[in-house]
Amino acid sequence: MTSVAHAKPAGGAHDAHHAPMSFWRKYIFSTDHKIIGIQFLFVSLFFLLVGGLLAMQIRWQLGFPGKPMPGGGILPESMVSGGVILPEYYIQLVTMHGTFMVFFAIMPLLVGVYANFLIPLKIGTHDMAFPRINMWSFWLALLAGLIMLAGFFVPDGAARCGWTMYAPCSARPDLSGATYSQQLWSISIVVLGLSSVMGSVNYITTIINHRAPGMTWFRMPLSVWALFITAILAVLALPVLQGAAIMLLFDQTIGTHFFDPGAGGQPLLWQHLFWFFGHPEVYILILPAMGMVSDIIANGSRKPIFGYHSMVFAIIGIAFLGWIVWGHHMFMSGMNPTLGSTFMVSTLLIAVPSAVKVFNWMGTMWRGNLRFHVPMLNAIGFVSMFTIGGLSGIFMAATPVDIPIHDTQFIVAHLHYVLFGGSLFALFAAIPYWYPKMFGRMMSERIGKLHFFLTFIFYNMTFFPMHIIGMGGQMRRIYDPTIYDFLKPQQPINEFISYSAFALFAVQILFAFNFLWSLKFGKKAPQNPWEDNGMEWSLPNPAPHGNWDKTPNVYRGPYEFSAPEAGDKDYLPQYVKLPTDRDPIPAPLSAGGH
Amino acid sequence: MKGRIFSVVGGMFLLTVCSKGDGTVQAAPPAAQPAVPTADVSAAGGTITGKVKFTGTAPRNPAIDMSEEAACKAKYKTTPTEENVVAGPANALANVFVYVKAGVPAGQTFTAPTTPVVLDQDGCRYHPHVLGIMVGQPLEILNTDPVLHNIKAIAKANRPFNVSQPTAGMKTTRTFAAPEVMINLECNVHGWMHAYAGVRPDPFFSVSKEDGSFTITGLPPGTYTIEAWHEKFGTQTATVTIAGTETKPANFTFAAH
Amino acid sequence: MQTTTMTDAMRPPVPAEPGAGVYSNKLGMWVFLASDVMFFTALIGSYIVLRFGMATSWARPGAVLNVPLTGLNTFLLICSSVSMVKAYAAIADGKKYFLRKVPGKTLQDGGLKFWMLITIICGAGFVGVQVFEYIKLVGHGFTPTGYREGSVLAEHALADPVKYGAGVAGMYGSTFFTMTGFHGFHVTCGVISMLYLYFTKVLPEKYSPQDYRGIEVIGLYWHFVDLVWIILFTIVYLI
Amino acid sequence: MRWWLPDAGSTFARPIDTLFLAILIITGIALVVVEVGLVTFVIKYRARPGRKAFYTHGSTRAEVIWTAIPAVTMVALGLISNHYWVIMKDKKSIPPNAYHLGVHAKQFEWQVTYPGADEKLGTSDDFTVRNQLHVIVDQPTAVELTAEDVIHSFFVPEWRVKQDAVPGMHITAWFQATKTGEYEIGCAELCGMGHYKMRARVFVHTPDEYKAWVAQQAAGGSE
Repeated sequence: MTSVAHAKPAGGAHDAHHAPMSFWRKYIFSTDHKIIGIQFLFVSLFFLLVGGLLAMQIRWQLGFPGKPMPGGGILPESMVSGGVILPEYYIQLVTMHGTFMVFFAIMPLLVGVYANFLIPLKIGTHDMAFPRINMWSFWLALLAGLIMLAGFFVPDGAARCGWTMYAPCSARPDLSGATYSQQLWSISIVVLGLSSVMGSVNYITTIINHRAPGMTWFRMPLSVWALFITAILAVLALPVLQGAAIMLLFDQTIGTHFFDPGAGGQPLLWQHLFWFFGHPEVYILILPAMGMVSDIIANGSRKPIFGYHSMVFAIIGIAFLGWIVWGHHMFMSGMNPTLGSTFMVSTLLIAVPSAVKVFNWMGTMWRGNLRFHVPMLNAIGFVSMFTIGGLSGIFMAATPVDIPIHDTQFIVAHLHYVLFGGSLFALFAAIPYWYPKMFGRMMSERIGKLHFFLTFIFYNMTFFPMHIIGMGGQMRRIYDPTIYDFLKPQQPINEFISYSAFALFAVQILFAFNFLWSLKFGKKAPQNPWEDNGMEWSLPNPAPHGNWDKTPNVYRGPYEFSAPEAGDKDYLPQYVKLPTDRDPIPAPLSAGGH
Repeated sequence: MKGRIFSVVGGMFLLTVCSKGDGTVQAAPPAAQPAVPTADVSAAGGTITGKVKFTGTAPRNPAIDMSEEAACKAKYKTTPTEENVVAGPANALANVFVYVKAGVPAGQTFTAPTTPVVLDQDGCRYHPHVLGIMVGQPLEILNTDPVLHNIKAIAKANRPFNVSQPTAGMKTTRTFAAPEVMINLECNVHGWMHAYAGVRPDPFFSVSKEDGSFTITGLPPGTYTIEAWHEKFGTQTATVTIAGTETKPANFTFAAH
Repeated sequence: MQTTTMTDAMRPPVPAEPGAGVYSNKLGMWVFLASDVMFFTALIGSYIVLRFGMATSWARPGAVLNVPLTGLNTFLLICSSVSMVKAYAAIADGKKYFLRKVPGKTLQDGGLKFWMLITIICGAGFVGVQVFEYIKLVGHGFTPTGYREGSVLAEHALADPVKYGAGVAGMYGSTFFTMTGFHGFHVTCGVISMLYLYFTKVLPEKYSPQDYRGIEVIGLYWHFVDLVWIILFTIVYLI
Repeated sequence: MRWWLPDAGSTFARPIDTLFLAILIITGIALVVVEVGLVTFVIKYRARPGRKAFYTHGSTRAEVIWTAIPAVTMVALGLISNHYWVIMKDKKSIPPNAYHLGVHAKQFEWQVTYPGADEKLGTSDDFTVRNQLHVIVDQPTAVELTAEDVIHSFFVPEWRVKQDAVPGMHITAWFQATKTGEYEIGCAELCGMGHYKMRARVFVHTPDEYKAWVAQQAAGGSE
């Protein structure tokens, strides 16, 4: 057994052959996938903050209904009167919190940032297949976000019918009480859909055609697999939402009747279209998180991922089942109950691939040599919290049990366990993990650990009790639960949740500080700080424009941790050529195309 | 329409000002006679005065079951009723909006008073039930009840609005930009709550009192078409000619069907 | 994944996978078309659900819409698809020219420039006819909200509610204008792209039999748009 | 403070609560397995000098086991759930002797129409009461749900009844109250700024009490 020489790989540190670019071309209207990823990162972190601030106001109102909100005075009288949140502002808050978090924070954070940043780096190519379309995808996403944000500044305030925009509420200004912002919502979604489709076309094409020699399908890291399947979901789901949003926009503006029951329109049609998009969207929001967590857990455990193939098939299975479960959002909608039975079965089946993933992550940790760096801690947090979110989903999937908990805080708890406990913990793992690759510096481990433990505690204190008040029957999106006799006894829990939520928000300041401070003062990152196997670690930090000078070769799968050939090291990167390795045979057709 | 949207997007920053202006609270004291605004018209003009009556039997106003709103119910000794037809003694008809429909010379403009017209929500009913207001004059909507009311203005010529007031003491001030007779105001939380606002460009309007009387003052000489509007009985018109500082009568009789 | 460890034997070399076997632009267009299929599926699916969920039936074919004119328009679009194929075939054979005399034949032989121009003209013609049709329809009183009050169509509908689907005119207008409008938008985008290619690539003779990717990619899009129209024409005009 | 579902008030509560408990136990076991496993691994396999991870790419047998167990559990759960789902929601399951009431939801109130003395809806002695639902104990009741403007959702927690009221649709939901007393209806679908105020009171009467109430309403003549 020869010991592996971890020689400096054939990375291209020099930009010499690239013409020097102006600041604008390099950092603003950049076509470099890494810069675009970083642009997405800053923009979506901003929208994450917006969504968080909205959530804090929701929590104030639910914890202390009718009491003047501290600092509420800075908001206009049409939203907050005498410090008291008005009911019409409250429904704007819940609507925009959901909209921003789903469409402008989590989705771009996972897909916009990490699909852009990781795909070319991890498959060993120089850039996306269509760099200019990629740039447009970012600018359209930003435009969509700004249009959505503009909703707060038009007369009557932001859109108000819930992030699902159920018609006819959303279609008729006299019923929602808002005109312009409802239209802005529709326009923003159409623009965002365009951005998403552009991005996804890019991701799919790049992954299919631009993999480096030797990067076979089953040598791709699970993060790339997940992003690939996610892109397929996005490319097929977003246009459906776009179509629906266009119909809604026409209902709102030129007086068409798609969702107007008075003229034969069908309110349930909106729900079917929305959830036909919406359920794949749920997986768009979790699959990339699963993929990245898989990479990080394998790294932290110093072990190959347990059951790589079944992990891939689980991703595909989840994505496939994701198309035939949309009706489970509509069990109580008046849809034919027989359809409900069908959707129940398909929904319950989704638990199977999800369970496989959880057990495989555990299998990966089993007999590993666990390193608890911040990404690993957050990844373990992801597994344990996603498990709760997944299991609580079974309650809703079983239709009779769904009856009392549908549209209650139980659902709110469930979706936050998946989206916060799942997606956001995965991001808290992914951001520090690839931070050195983006900025050349490490985020502080000490602050990171403190942030993880505090977030984990307050997060559970915030969202777990929501299950209980949901079981007690507290409906979603109600402004003041205390007017109901059956909800009054639960008010102390609501208060407790609010305090926890404020603490949770406060803890995120640690993360923001860590993120921003490390940009300038973080420890300089070594080339492969996590001793990982991915192709991206063959490059210097931050990775240069164009990535590699020469397309790299790939010699093995992505998870060869603790492989016997690795000798005294416990990792064996994909780019390292052992004496026993032969170079891959070049593809018969030039894969690049141009 | 689309153009409007885009101009809205473009001017989003300017619009923060607009959205503030929509709901500014004004600390002005309520006017003594909210339904009859004082306009800066010389008292020297002519006056139209009269009585509104109806024939037949007035339909019974349905009783309101306020048992869900204990705070409102407590304000009444007897079961409150709706105010669809408020009749006074001798078949006098209250809550009739009487205004000069035509005859005011075109181009003549009148300054709206800054004193607001107050619409009070008290005991889960609107006070007053019918009001007149000038274009540009502030309408102060006040919630005296410790329960949620929303005020939905169903308007065509004006921009409709729908605002809510969850706690007692909340005030919202709105103005109307165009004349409109009548704007319906309703509360969707309490389905029985209806009020009507007549928005006029001039100060020549009045709402009949419990005894059916109304007075329009300050009219310059001319021939006027006067219209009386009642929520259940429809409208009636009369023509009155004013020659100087005289007082002319105009009586209306509605038929209760 | 193999769990056995490698011994001293040399690993067999792994061939680089050739991807989809097509160049990226074409693959990207295929993926985009898949997404566009979903967009039209949403519109057409909604149309079917709404139309057949109605209490009364739609206006009879031809009652409101001018079927012969649109039939002609459909023919125009199909012609443009044929000319697109001819353009593709021309450049594959290296015919970059506009028209060229062929010995022994009366008709001149068309090259890429000729057939692309025909395609653009047919496409633009389609859009033009559609705009004309819209103007006519709106003039008759057929709008996205239904039959305009006081219009010719409103009177007809009053006289013969069954033939004109009086009760469901609102939905008829909504779906008709949305679906044909978005199709028209797609055609317009195609025409603009082709014009752009025509002036930047076709006229300067930048395409060669070795590389004519732009023509192939826009051709794919164009045939897709044509196909969508045939479906729309059938379900909107003929049924 | 309540830590469980609201007190049972209808015949649906028992199967739903039992199923809820069953799922809680199943998921509880899964949760304990995962969380205890994670904690154990975190402690037991933490990195120490000189240790090296066990190099394996997986075990087909283990994966088949943990695919099969959830699959079987879920299918079983699906079959049991469907049995009750059909009873609760299928149109054919509405008992023929059900007492029909009309519930019309609008922003922001519930208008309940009672069939009057002839016990038939759609006749002249029907009367409508705002925000009050009066039903008879142990009597299957069917509410015919309609909506005026936007989507609302009829929700009585104690009865485990929830059904959206959709404008343009006519949906019937049935239940059988088992306990007299006063409950509340909430709206479970965001319907506008007054969503939270869409509260109505529910009175479950004995048959005699109900008759007396109907008679009183008829005498009050507030229709």
